[in-house]
Amino acid sequence: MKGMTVIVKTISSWIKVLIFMFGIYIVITGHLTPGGGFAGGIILASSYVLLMLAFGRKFVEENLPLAAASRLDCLGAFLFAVIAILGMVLGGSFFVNFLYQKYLPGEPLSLISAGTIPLSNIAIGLKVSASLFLVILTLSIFRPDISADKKEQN
Amino acid sequence: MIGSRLPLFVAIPLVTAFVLPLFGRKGKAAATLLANLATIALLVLAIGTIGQSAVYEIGNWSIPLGINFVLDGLSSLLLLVISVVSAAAMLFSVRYMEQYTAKAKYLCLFMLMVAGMNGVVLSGDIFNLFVFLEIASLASYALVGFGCEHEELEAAFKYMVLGSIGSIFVLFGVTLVYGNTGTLNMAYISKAIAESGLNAGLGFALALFIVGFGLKAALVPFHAWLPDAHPSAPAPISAMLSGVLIKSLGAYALVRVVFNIFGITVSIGWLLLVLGLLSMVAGAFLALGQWDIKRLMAYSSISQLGYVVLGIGLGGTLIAKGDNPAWASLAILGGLFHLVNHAVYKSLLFLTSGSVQMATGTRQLKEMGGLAGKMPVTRATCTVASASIAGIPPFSGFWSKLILVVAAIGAGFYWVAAVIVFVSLCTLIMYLKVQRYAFLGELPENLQQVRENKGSMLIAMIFLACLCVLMGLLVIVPSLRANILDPAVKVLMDGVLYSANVIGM
Amino acid sequence: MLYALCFLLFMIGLYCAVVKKNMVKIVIGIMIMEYAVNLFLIMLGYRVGGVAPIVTRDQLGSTLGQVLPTFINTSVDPLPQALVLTAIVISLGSLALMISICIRTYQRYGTFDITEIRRLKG
Amino acid sequence: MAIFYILLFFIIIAAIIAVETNDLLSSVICIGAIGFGASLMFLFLRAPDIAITQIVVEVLGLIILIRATISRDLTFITGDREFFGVVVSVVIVFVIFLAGIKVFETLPAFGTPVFTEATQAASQTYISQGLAKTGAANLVASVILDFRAYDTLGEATVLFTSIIGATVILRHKAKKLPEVLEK
Repeated sequence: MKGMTVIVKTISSWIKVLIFMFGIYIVITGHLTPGGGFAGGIILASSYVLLMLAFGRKFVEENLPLAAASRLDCLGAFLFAVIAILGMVLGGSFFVNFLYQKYLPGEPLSLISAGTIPLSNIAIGLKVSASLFLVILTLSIFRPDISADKKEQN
Repeated sequence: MIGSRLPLFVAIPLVTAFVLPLFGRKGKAAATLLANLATIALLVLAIGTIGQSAVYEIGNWSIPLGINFVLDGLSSLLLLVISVVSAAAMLFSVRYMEQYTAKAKYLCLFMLMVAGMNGVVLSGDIFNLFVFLEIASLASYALVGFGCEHEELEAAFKYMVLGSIGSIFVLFGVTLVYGNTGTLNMAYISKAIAESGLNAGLGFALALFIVGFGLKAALVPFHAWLPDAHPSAPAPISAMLSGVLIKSLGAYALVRVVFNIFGITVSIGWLLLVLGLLSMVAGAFLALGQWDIKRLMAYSSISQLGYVVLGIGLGGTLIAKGDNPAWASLAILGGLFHLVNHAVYKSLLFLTSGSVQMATGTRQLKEMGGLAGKMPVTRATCTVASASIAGIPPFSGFWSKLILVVAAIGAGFYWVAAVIVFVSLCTLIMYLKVQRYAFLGELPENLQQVRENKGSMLIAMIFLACLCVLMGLLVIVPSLRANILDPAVKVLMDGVLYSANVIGM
Repeated sequence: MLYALCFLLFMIGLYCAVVKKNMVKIVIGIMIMEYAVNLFLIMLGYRVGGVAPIVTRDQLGSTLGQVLPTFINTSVDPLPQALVLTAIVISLGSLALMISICIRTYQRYGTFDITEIRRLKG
Repeated sequence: MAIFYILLFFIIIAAIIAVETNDLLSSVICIGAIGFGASLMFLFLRAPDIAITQIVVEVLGLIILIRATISRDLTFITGDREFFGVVVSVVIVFVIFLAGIKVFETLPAFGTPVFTEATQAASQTYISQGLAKTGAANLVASVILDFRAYDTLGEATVLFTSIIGATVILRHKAKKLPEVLEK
């Protein structure tokens, strides 16, 4: 995959920023408006997919290598599990919303409210974006060499 | 206080799984060690749950607002079985999985599968049960195709399609239950059903659950995927799949839903009884004709799971009729004890088959022979497991089959007892065949260089073989039986009292 | 009636997954079944003339965290929506795994036709 | 009300085309149509969260599906399974469908959700006290990330599992050669 024409490349490099910002917005306001970690994470992933379609696979791989994406994936899942375990340590039970109940109740409908819910949204957004990017990248890297395999069969 | 430790059963394997892929190619030894430590920690924790019961409300939300863990006799029994088999299989994989690449990812998927099964067994919420069922299933689909050869991919695809259809049926059942009762907590569903009675919608949901979990358990009309999927997986995974996966995702979930949520009726009891009988007979006949050692064992798994479902179905029929609870509890005891036994000896058999396959490079019985001299430990453990599965007296399989036969005769189901004995004979024949063709007879020319495997593989096999010999004690020694098996039997005998127990605790 | 149409969609998916012999078609059948279940679940929570389960500023009561009865009496059920969110992501995950098995199988066998992918017998 | 029927008929027609067409690419495009129809339907059913998630999942799902079908030497498929088998399965599916239709009469009528009638339904509490108990204005977020956060952990794990599974299935070499093993 070599990528597309200059026009497409220029436009998509601009649009990419917009999509990325929009994804982050969806993630961090997930507890107030529709959206949340999953939708936002997929939007973040699709900004990279757009880059991949426009510039080709190589370009994206240089920016965010496979190994780094895999680490981000693990990190997101791990952070979410850590929030759960912190609930157990600080709040007395698995998944207690300890921030809201004990430390930081916040104003309803403001950005900083709802305790661990925005944090969980961020962790999930990170996890989902990294893992979906990883899937698309893995699927596009895989080039089946069918002819060689058929020869082997015969 | 056991209750506060319950989240660890899910948290430990999950966190281990999230960390494992971070180890690169160089950290392989550390990753293996970490995974082994995790399974051993789970085993220790599981031993701690013996004889206990608890309800744990996640996030401090009282049910039905939140999700809860329910630990009772049945889940404790299953937790114990899962952790014993996974510890042995993990130990076996240390050396065995050196043949394959991407070992860290293998360990990660293994831990995810364990987490999924523990989650299913502990969950007190029916949608949550579905979510964890999907985790364990997805991990097992990927593990079946781990070798990426023709047969493995074909088997993985077949397994994945049938498994996905099963999962969707379960999900559809969950939605119907929610639409009729307005709650997802198993105890509250049970309460609502007890109040309103079983209407058409709930009946259809029950049918969907039976088909969905039946597909996961590979009971006979739904068994098409098992004889392909189990042999294609790497040997420790075959041991996990046959040993615990079909039991925790299939049999356990089915029994939980039928007995504790919907309440057993005579017709459902008969349905389970017939499904069990069909699986027993069909599995045994199909196994007799096999020449592939792992495929033979896979068919025999269908047949053995049939015993479990038969015992529980027989007990359920008797409970629903209500005239002789003593025989009912004996039948259920036989079924559950057989579940434990089968988990141990079938995983041991698959591990020995993996050992043979690794040494000789083949799975075909016709290409083997005379391995007794070359591989003494594998031979000895395989003989113990074969004697156990065939029901030869001092070994564990004998006791569970004896209990089943006695319960069937006592309850007046003479023909069921006859079928049990007959299938037991077929099992004896098929494992004599394995012994005869694999370990006795002439050693073929090309296998002169064969050596016994070393290290962790042997430890895992010997550990399970010792259990096979000692398991009979579980029913003979009263104190063991009162702590391990009897609470599990009581959960099923109590039936829909489950909801009162959970809400009251 | 709407529920029955949803069930019809489910059965179309089941038919596709059972009868078709192309691997991608089978995957599509499973996807259709998932859509049907998701739609069905959301329909269960719908209320005639309802509002989305998101509290806005003019529905806040006077005391902290209190919600006006107009919201309580018109909001649709949030629980099925949470379940469907989970179910959608699960189906995306299983789609990714299924498609990668399909592609890998295609590489090995050179076909998507399951009647030609028959090495295992019995 | 009519909008639901129109959308659902649209979805069903798209599903029938997706099932019956012989061109895999058009089949995949029909799946896209189903997904966007479903997304619109979620919007009208007052589920904006699901609508957003459905639409973005649909885009990625289509990319994944098209990856499987495009640039293959045969996207056209011919023939079905044997005629007898098809007839039998159609009959079985139809019978289950007829048996199932009665089931939906036991559910509360469309538009009156079950939680308004059932006693002790959790949803009543979620709506009336969700904001006070968790502080999140979006009640769906409060359910998935606080009341039922454990489900969401499971869901994230499912995604994680499938990603690891996909990379495992698509790796280049699965088994080591015997010579490497000896070392």
